[in-house]
Amino acid sequence: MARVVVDVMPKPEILDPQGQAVANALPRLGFDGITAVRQGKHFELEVADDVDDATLAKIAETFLANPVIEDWTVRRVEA
Amino acid sequence: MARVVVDVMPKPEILDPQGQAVANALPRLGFDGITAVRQGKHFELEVADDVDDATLAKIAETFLANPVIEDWTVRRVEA
Amino acid sequence: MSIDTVKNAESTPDQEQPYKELGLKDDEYARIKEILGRRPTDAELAMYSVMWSEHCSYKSSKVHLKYFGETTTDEMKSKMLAGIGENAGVVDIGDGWAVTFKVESHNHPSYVEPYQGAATGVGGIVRDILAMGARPLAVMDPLRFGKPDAADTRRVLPGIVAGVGGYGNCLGLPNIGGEVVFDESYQGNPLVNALCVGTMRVEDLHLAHASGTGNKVILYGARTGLDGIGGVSVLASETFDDSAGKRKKLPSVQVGDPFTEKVLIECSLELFEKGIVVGIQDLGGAGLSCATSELASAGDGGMHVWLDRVPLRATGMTPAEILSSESQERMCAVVEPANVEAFMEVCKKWDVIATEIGEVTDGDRLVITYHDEVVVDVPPRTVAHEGPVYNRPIQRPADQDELQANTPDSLPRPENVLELIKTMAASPNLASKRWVTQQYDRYVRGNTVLAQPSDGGMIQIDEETHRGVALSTDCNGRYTKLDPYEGAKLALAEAYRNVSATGATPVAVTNCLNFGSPEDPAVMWQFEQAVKGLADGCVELGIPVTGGNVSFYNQTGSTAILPTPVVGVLGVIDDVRRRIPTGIGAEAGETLLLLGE
Amino acid sequence: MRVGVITFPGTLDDVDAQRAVRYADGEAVPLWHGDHDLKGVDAVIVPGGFSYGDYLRCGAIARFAPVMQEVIEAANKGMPVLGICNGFQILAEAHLLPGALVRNHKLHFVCRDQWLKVENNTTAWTTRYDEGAEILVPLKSGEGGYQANEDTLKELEDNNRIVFRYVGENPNGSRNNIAGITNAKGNVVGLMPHPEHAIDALTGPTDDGLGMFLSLLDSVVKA
Ligand SMILES: Nc1ncnc2c1ncn2[C@@H]1O[C@H](COP(=O)(O)OP(=O)(O)O)[C@@H](O)[C@H]1O
Repeated sequence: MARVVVDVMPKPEILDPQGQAVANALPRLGFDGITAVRQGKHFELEVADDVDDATLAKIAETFLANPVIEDWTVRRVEA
Repeated sequence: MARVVVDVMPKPEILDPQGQAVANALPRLGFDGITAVRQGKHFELEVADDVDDATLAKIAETFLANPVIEDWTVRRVEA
Repeated sequence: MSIDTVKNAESTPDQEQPYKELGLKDDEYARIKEILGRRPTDAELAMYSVMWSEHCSYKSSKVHLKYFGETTTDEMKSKMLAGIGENAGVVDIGDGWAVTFKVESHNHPSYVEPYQGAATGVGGIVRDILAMGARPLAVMDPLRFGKPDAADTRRVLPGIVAGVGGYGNCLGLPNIGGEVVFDESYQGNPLVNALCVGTMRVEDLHLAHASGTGNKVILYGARTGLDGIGGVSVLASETFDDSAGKRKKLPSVQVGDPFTEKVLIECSLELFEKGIVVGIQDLGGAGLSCATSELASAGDGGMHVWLDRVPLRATGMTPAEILSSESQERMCAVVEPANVEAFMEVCKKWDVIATEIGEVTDGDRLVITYHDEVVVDVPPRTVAHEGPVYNRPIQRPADQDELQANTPDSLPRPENVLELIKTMAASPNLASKRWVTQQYDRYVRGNTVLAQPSDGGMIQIDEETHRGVALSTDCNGRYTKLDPYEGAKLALAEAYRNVSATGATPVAVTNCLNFGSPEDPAVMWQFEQAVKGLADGCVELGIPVTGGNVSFYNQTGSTAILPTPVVGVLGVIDDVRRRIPTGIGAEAGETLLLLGE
Repeated sequence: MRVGVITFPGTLDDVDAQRAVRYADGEAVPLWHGDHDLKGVDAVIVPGGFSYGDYLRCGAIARFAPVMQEVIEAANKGMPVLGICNGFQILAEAHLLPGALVRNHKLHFVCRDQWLKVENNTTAWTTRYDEGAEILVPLKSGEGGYQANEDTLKELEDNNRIVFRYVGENPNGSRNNIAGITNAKGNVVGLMPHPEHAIDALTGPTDDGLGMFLSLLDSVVKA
C-alpha cells in the first residue's frame, strides 16, 4: 500500500472566489500580513503497490482535476 | 514573502461523502487498486515575513479548519 | 510591453494584423479601416472583432428579426415600456408595476465547462435584468441534451444542472420552471438557455445610455482578469516582448462568483432607489468593449475612458485584453458628478469595488487612453450599432417534403395500450424531471406561488394586492424541424396555454432562437420561417415580442441541432390567490372536462 | 415582541424570516452584520442563505461578524435565538450549538418538502407543537448533514436536545436523522429545514412552520 496525495488548484489566471473570500476575511479577523490566498482540493489516496505513476497521472488529469480551469500535482508520500 | 500551505482533511471518524464518491467512481472508470480516497481542502497563502508560526497555527485552527470535524497541517514551503 | 497606440497605427499603416484569427472577414476588416481612415490599433481591433461577432451584432439575423417590429401593432405595443433593442423588454402590468424578462443562451461555454458555463449563463441574464433598474425575481432554465445514456450527456448534464442551481440558489432567485429535453441532435451541443424575470416601479425604469457632458462613468463589481478573452490572446503575442513572457492561448472560460453578484444586485438596487444613476449597463459578453461603446452610442455625446484605472486581477494585461475580458459580476454606471460621492458610499457599504474610469464628453467619439496614450478613438455607433448586416442565402432543404410526407400513418398501431403508456411514461422526455428540479431552490424569498411541477411558474409581486406574474417556456424541436413556421407557432401556443392554465392572462413574449450555422442556407430557411411563424402567431394572439436572443452555430460538424426557438410567455394575474394549481383529484367526484378538438 | 433578523452579505431568507415574524404579530427588526448592538430586541433569528457565498465552510466567515459577538453574548444570557439553515450552520460555527453541518451524502443540493417529527416541544421555539407531531416544511440545502462525535450525540439524545428529526428517508446523511437541535437551556435552536417558508399555504407547502414563531411569542410574553 502506498499513500498518494493529489493537490488540485484553480489555474492562476482563473478567478478563485473562495480563496478571495478567505483573503478578504482574514484582516477583519485581525490577521494581517496574508497578501493572497488560493483555495483548492487535497486528495489522499490509498493505492495498491502495482498502480504505476502513469495511472495516477491519468486519474488526476481525467477525474480529480478539471484541466480546463485547474492545475494539479501528484506525489507519493511515506505511508 | 513566504508561501504557506495548509491542508485540511475531514477527521477519520467523520463521513466523507466526497472522497467516497471518488473512490466509488474510480473502478467504474476502469481504475483499479485505489482502496480509499479522502477529500479535503488545500490552501496556499502568501505571507509577509513577519507572520510567525503561532499566528499561522491560529489562522488554521480558528478559521481555515473546523476542529469539530477536521484535522489540519500547516507548512512553509520554498517560494 | 509596447502598446499599439493610435499614433503608432497611423505611422505603421501596413502592419499585418491577425483579424482573421479574431473572426473578421476581409471586407469587414476593410470597412474598419475605412471608418477609421487608418488601420485599427490592437485595442480597436479587439473591440470591433467582438462587437461585430455574430453573437453581439446579430449580423445574420437582423434582417429577419425586423419582422417582429413590423408586425407589432400599436395595440400590441400599448403595455410595452421598452422593447427589442434594450437589455430586456419591459411591460406595464398595472398598479404601477413594470416587469422585465428575457431569456439568453450560454450553449457553447456550457459544453466546454458545464458547471461554470451554466452558472455564468444565469449570472449574465440576471445582470441584464438588473441593468433595466429591476429587482431580479426568479429564473427558469430551458435545457436540451443529447441521448440520456451517451457519455457526453453524462459529462455535461450533472455539471450544467449543478451550475444553474449553484449560481441561482446562491443569488436567492427561486427557479420556477424550465425544460429538460433529450434528443440526439444536441449531442456535442447541449443548449443552456436561462431566463430571468424582474420587477420595478414604472418610474424607476433605467435605460442604458450615457448622456450629459461631464457625467462620470463608474465601473463597479469584480476586478477584471484574463477570463474569457480567448481569441484576443492572439494579439498579446504581438505586443508582449519576450521578457514579459509570451502568453499562451488562454482558455475562454469564465468562472462565476455568485456571492459577488448577490452583493452587486443589492448594491445596485440601493443605488437605483437613491436615484443616483443616470444610465447603467451590465458587462456580459465582450465586457468593457460592449459596455463603453453601447453606453456612448446610445447617449448624446462622446466618452473618454482611462483604461489604466480599471482594477485588474492579473498582471501585465494589455489594453486589448482589458477591453475584451469577460470577467463576470461587473456593471458600468453613468453618474452625475455631484452624486459620485454618494455612489461610492453605497458601494463601500456593500464592499463593492467602484472606480471612476471615464467621463461623458461633448464630442462624438469614444476615446480610450492607457497611461495617457490614445489606444482607441472611434465613432461608438460603428462599434455598437452599425456593424455588418448580412442577407444570407436561404434555401428550403431538398428533403423537407420527404420529411413531411413521412407521417404517423406509416407507423404500426400499438397492440397493448397499457404497455405503450408505460413505455411513454418511462421515456426520458416524459419522465419526472425531479432529479433536476430538486437541485433548485423554488421557495427562496417566499413569493413563489407555482413552480415545478406546475405547467407555468408564478411569482407574487405585491404582497398587499397579491398581483403577480406567471411564466412558461416551451419548444418542441421535432415539430420545428418538420415545419419551422408552424413549429414556432406551436411553441408559442404551448407556452401561452401553460400560462393561461395557471390562471394568468398572457401579455408578452420573449424568445431564444437556437439554430445551426447561418452560413447553411437550409438553417437560414428554418430561421426565417420560425421568426415569421412566431411573429404571426403573436399577432393572432395579440401579444408582442419584447426581446430575445439568437444563438447560431449550434452544430456538431455539419449537422445542425433541431431548430429550437424557445418561446417564453409572460402572463399577469391580479390576485395570485386565484391561481389554478396543476393536478386533478383533490376531491372525489370531480368532473374531468376536455376542452378543444 | 421585537425580533431581530440578521442580514449578512449573501443572506437570502431574511425577508422570509421577517415576514414570518409579522405573521406571528411580532415586529421584525432588521440587524446588519456590522452592527455592534441588538437594538433592544427580545429574540434573534439568523436566517438562511449563503453568507459570504458559503465559501470556506458554510457559516465560517459569518460567525466572526460584529453582530454575532452580540448574539453569542445575548444567547448565553438566555435570549431566544433561532438559526435556520445557513443560520444553523453559523450557530454551530459560533459554538452556540454543538456539531457541524457537512455536505449532503449524495453531494447534491436538495430542495423538497420534508416531513419532520417534533421531538422536543419545550424549547423557546417549539411550545406550540405537540410532542411527536409531524410537520411538513421545505428543506433546501447542499450542506445539511449533521455530524458530531459519539459523545456529543449521546449527550443530545440523553438530554432531549434533539428538537426535530427527519421522517422517512434521510435526505442528507444527518447522524441520527437530526434536523434540528437545541442548547442545554433550550433558548437556542438550530434547524436545517425552513419553517419560515411554511407560514402560508399560498407560497409554502403548508403553514406548519408558523408554530415556531407563535411559540416564540408565547415564551417572550411569559418571560
Ligand atoms: N430545467 C428545468 N428547470 C426547472 N424546472 C424544470 C426544468 N425542466 C422541467 N422543469 C419543470 O418540471 C415540470 C415538469 O416538466 P415537464 O415534464 O417538461 O412538463 P411538461 O411536459 O408539462 O412541460 C414543469 O413545471 C417544468 O417547468
